[in-house]
Amino acid sequence: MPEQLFQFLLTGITVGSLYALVGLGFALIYNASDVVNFAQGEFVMLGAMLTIALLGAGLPLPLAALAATGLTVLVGLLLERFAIEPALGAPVVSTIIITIGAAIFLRGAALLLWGKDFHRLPAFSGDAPIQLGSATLLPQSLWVLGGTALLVLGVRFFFERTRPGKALLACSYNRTAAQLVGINVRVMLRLAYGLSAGLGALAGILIAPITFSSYEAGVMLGLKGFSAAIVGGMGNPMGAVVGGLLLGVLESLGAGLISSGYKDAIAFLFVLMVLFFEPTGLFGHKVAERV
Amino acid sequence: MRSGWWRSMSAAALLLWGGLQVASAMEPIRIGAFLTLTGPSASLGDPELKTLRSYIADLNAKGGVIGRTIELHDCDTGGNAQQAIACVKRLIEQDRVDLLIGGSTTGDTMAVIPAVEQARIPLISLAGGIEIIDPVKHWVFKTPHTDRMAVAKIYANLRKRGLTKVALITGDGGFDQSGRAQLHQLAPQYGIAIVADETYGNQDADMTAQLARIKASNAQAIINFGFGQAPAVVTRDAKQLGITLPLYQSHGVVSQSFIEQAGAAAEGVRLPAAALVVAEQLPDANPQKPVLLAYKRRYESQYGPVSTFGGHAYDGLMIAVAAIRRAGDVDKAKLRDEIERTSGLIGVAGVFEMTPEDHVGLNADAFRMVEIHNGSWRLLP
Amino acid sequence: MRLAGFYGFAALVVLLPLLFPNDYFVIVVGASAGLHAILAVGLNLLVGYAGQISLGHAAFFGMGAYASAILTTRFGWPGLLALLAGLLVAGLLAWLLARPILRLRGHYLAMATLGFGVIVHVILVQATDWTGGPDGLSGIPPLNLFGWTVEGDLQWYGVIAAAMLLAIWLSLNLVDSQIGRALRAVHGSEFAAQMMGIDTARAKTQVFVVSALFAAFAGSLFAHQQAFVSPDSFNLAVSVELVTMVVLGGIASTFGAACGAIALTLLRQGLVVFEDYEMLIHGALLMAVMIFLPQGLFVGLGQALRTGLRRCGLGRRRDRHRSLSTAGVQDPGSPP
Amino acid sequence: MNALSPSTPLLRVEGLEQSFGGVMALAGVSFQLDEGVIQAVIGPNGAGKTTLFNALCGFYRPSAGSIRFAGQELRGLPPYRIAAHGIARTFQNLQLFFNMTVIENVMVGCHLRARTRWLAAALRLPQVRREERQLRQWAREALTLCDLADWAEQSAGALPYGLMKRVEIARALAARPRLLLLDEPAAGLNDTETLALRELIARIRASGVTVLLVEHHMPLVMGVSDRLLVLDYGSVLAEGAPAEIQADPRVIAAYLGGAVHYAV
Repeated sequence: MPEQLFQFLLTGITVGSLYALVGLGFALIYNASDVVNFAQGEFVMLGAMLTIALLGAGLPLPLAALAATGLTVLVGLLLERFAIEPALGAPVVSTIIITIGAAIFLRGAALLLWGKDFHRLPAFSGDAPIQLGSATLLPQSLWVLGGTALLVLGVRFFFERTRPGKALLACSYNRTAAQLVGINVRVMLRLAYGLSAGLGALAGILIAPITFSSYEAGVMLGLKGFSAAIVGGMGNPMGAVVGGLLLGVLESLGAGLISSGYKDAIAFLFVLMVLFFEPTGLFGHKVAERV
Repeated sequence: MRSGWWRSMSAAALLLWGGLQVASAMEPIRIGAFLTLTGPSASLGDPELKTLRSYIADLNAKGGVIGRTIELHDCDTGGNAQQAIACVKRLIEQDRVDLLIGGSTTGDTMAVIPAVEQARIPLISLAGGIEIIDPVKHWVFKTPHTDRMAVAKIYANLRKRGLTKVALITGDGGFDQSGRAQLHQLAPQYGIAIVADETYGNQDADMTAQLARIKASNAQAIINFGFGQAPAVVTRDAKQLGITLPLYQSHGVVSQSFIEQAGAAAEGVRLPAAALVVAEQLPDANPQKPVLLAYKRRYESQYGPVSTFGGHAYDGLMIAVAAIRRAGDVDKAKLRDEIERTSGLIGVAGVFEMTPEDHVGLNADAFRMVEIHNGSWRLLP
Repeated sequence: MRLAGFYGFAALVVLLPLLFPNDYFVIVVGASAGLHAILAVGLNLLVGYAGQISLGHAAFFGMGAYASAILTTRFGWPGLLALLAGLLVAGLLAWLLARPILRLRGHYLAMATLGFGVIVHVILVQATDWTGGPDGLSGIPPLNLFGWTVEGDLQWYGVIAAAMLLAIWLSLNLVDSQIGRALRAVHGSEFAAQMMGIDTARAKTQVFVVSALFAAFAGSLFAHQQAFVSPDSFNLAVSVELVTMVVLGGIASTFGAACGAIALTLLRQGLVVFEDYEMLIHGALLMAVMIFLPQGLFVGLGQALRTGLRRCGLGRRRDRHRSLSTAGVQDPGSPP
Repeated sequence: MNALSPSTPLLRVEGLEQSFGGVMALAGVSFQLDEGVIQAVIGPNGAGKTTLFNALCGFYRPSAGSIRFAGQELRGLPPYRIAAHGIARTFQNLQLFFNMTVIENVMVGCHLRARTRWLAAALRLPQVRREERQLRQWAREALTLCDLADWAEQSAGALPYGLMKRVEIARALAARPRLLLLDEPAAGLNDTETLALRELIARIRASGVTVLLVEHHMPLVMGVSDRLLVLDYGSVLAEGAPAEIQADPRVIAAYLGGAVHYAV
């Protein structure tokens, strides 16, 4: 049992990193606009599918990945410019429906471009499993873990050490105040969409060799990423990372120790329990409304 | 991409034109097909529709059937049972079809059966579940082998190798779960003990937790019943965990894309498959061989690699056409009776011998046990 | 007078099948749209009026459907009794769940309701012995209403149309009463609502239960109409679609919700002819409506129409109030 | 409502304490309020005035002390129960229901007198119709008292700011409270509006409602109040008639060392 437990944990952390990366993108956009971008999963799908397509067109992997990320960022910016910006000031639910529409649109576009089949990106460094005691790990999992760590550090650095990052953070705490001290909220919005599209794309590229990809691959990842961001506390990027890891480990343990059929129910039961006791997530800032 | 647009526009125009047509003796024969053209089971509906289109065009070019052209009306269910019911109602009430082909999945088929029985129209399903024809429903037939036959084939192969303890791992879809039910039902009959029974979500990215449990059990072989990308994930993760037990897949993965996705891990995987994938390896004396090769050549010259799902649609269309020829018109009751009298029809799946008690007419021999070897299918003796 | 719009709509609903008795789009798609309208109108009480989002409403829809399916097929209960049992189960669960869940706000509430919906869906898939698993349950007997057996699509159109009109009538009445004002007060300002003596937690619980009852009611009808149920009809996508209907039509408007439901149902059916382009167009249309009519189709178009009429010198009776409003905050209905 | 002997105050607050994460926002506030008076709570920003209101209304749960209103203990009750005891209030940051018309806002104010239940409302039984008419009538009366009758059918969100504040008062009055709490009613009003407000407050008192108000606008405070309560750092600094307070050196010190002159 203990050696199995180790395997469950390893699996959970790998899967959790995927959720964390997607959740990070949710948190970024939420910070800048209070909007949950339901097209976040589609950014992930685009990153993966574009890389696969460009690789198929003969580009070497690093170049294909770079180009795919760039293209996805462009999609994110276009989405912000032509769908989010015109609706500034609309009720939040309307904006959410816009992002749902965008998600369906992007899925439809991917369907036309790449058909309905599942596509696979070859693993970056082969498929030979690595033995860790009694447990095993795919080399690609190391890429995912390392990539997640790097991206998380990068996001942290961005928020703590750079002017745009600090400005974005300021927006999340108090948009009006941020505006008053001269932060251009519109530019911040673009920055957030571009950044989270890029993050999504990179996540997609890292995980495509593990999960396979298809035009619908973003749906499930988007859902799990949203859960990760919520458990961590919406708007707290590091919270989203912790939330993602927790969720991944819990799913893996749930599947391994309790019942694989009910593992999604177990994961969401956990989310519900967290919310019942911490109504704004584990690390969300508690807002007190003034009367 | 453009051809898709033109196709839909011309289909729309055709529909309009069809609607304006006045009833006449020379009305076309209308066949309604409801298939999973989108969604997770899109890989089923896609070759099915292509096959129907190709062969109906061919039949019409040769002057049609009983002197009338065939008109195909298709509808995408997206693998959603509710949409399947809506499709069938549209095909029956708006398009006024004479016969229904479809239900790419067992779920879609089961959902529409009440509507079909009520409308009293023959239905030829392309889905695997045995519950479609067991118990027999008056108006419902099907062309693929049942999942029960697939299970029987797998168990027989296990017994041949002297393996009696198996671990199951199945998805949460309809195909997976009805396969799982058959696996449980038939196990005692073949003296097989199920020592582990895991499930996963069909969209899951990782199955190592379930496989780790299986690894810790005393199973001698693993059976994975599922389709989509999940079986490829299972195959890969089993390899990752260093599991060396024989791995059996179901007929749900008989497509080149499974081999591509699972990569090297697919080597040695065994599964029951229709003869189509190993057509060239059949002995020349096999009466099925020319039918298989003809279908395969035709499909591959038009669309690319063949899949067994398209073959089910071919069988369904051929059964229907033969029944229409015998009936001499498209009276629904007469048509139904003639379909039930199908006998000796050599199709892609096997030789069909239907009876009032058997609305599929195939036996387990129609399945061949194949093994993946060097990235392609090898017929096992 | 108060219900003039309602009577007009009812007349249309009755007239359509008389004009097109065999039209698939009117009879079959219309019935489906009607069911969606019941769901949307109920959900709108919660989302539109009380301002509490739910991304798990398909769960209550499913509970009604499965209660009818299981009780009629496995236990031979009469349809109406099963329907009542479905209402009871869904209502009870909503009541139990409401307090802890409705303490949450905004996206956290969205997540919690979504999670609840996923859990119910997983149970529908996994509890095979009861629910038939992913393949669902078939052979649900036709609904028998006091000796009359509902059969055929035209009769179902009638039953569902009547049920939808009832739902709309109930909703209009509720909204236009102290109950409805209290709900809108909860949405407008929970602090102020409490200070007016409204027990907001209780009001939210009640509206959650009522909207669950609407959904379960629709579910029971759905099960009998389709004679078949499977978990697919009650998954997350359905929950999201229901919210989309409410918002698309016009939040906090009973007719808006009904119109959103009908529009989206017709759209989905109409787009089928575009095959592979269906999703692309569906997504683009959703975005376009929300960008150009953020208050929704029904409310937004209504406002545009009124503005247009005023420009033409018509609709003077409303004019007096309208002109005053220009002094204050900008009309929230005008697109930016 | 039990009749009170003349000696019992309508509201008696004793030793009220409220802390937020270690900061004492109210450090043992005690005062009393007699029926029929207008009392103002003043003090520098952060003195705890709004906190006191929120504690009185049950939005906060004071950690110690007692709030006796008409002889009954209110501390620890939720706001809607406190409202039922006869306390109504307005808000410093407008809490109008912008999704409703003016009269609907005020009809919500009548909630405590409404008896309609869900089923009856859904079926629109005759008693519901009667009650609708009755509520509308009551709401109109409150609107008339506040000079808002012409704006009844307006969307609340479309009103000028000054009127919005007035609608809040009308809404609070519609509850027929014994005690009305006004939180900075003059903030953001121009001179004409402030004058009208002063008159309105007087009218409210004349109708038999006791008024407790938090206000920064000193001319208004001095002109309308019978008594003043001065808070500083969460404690009562002084209490008394306006003239006494004006002369109190501690108060003058708290308000920046004597440089204050109130035109009374």
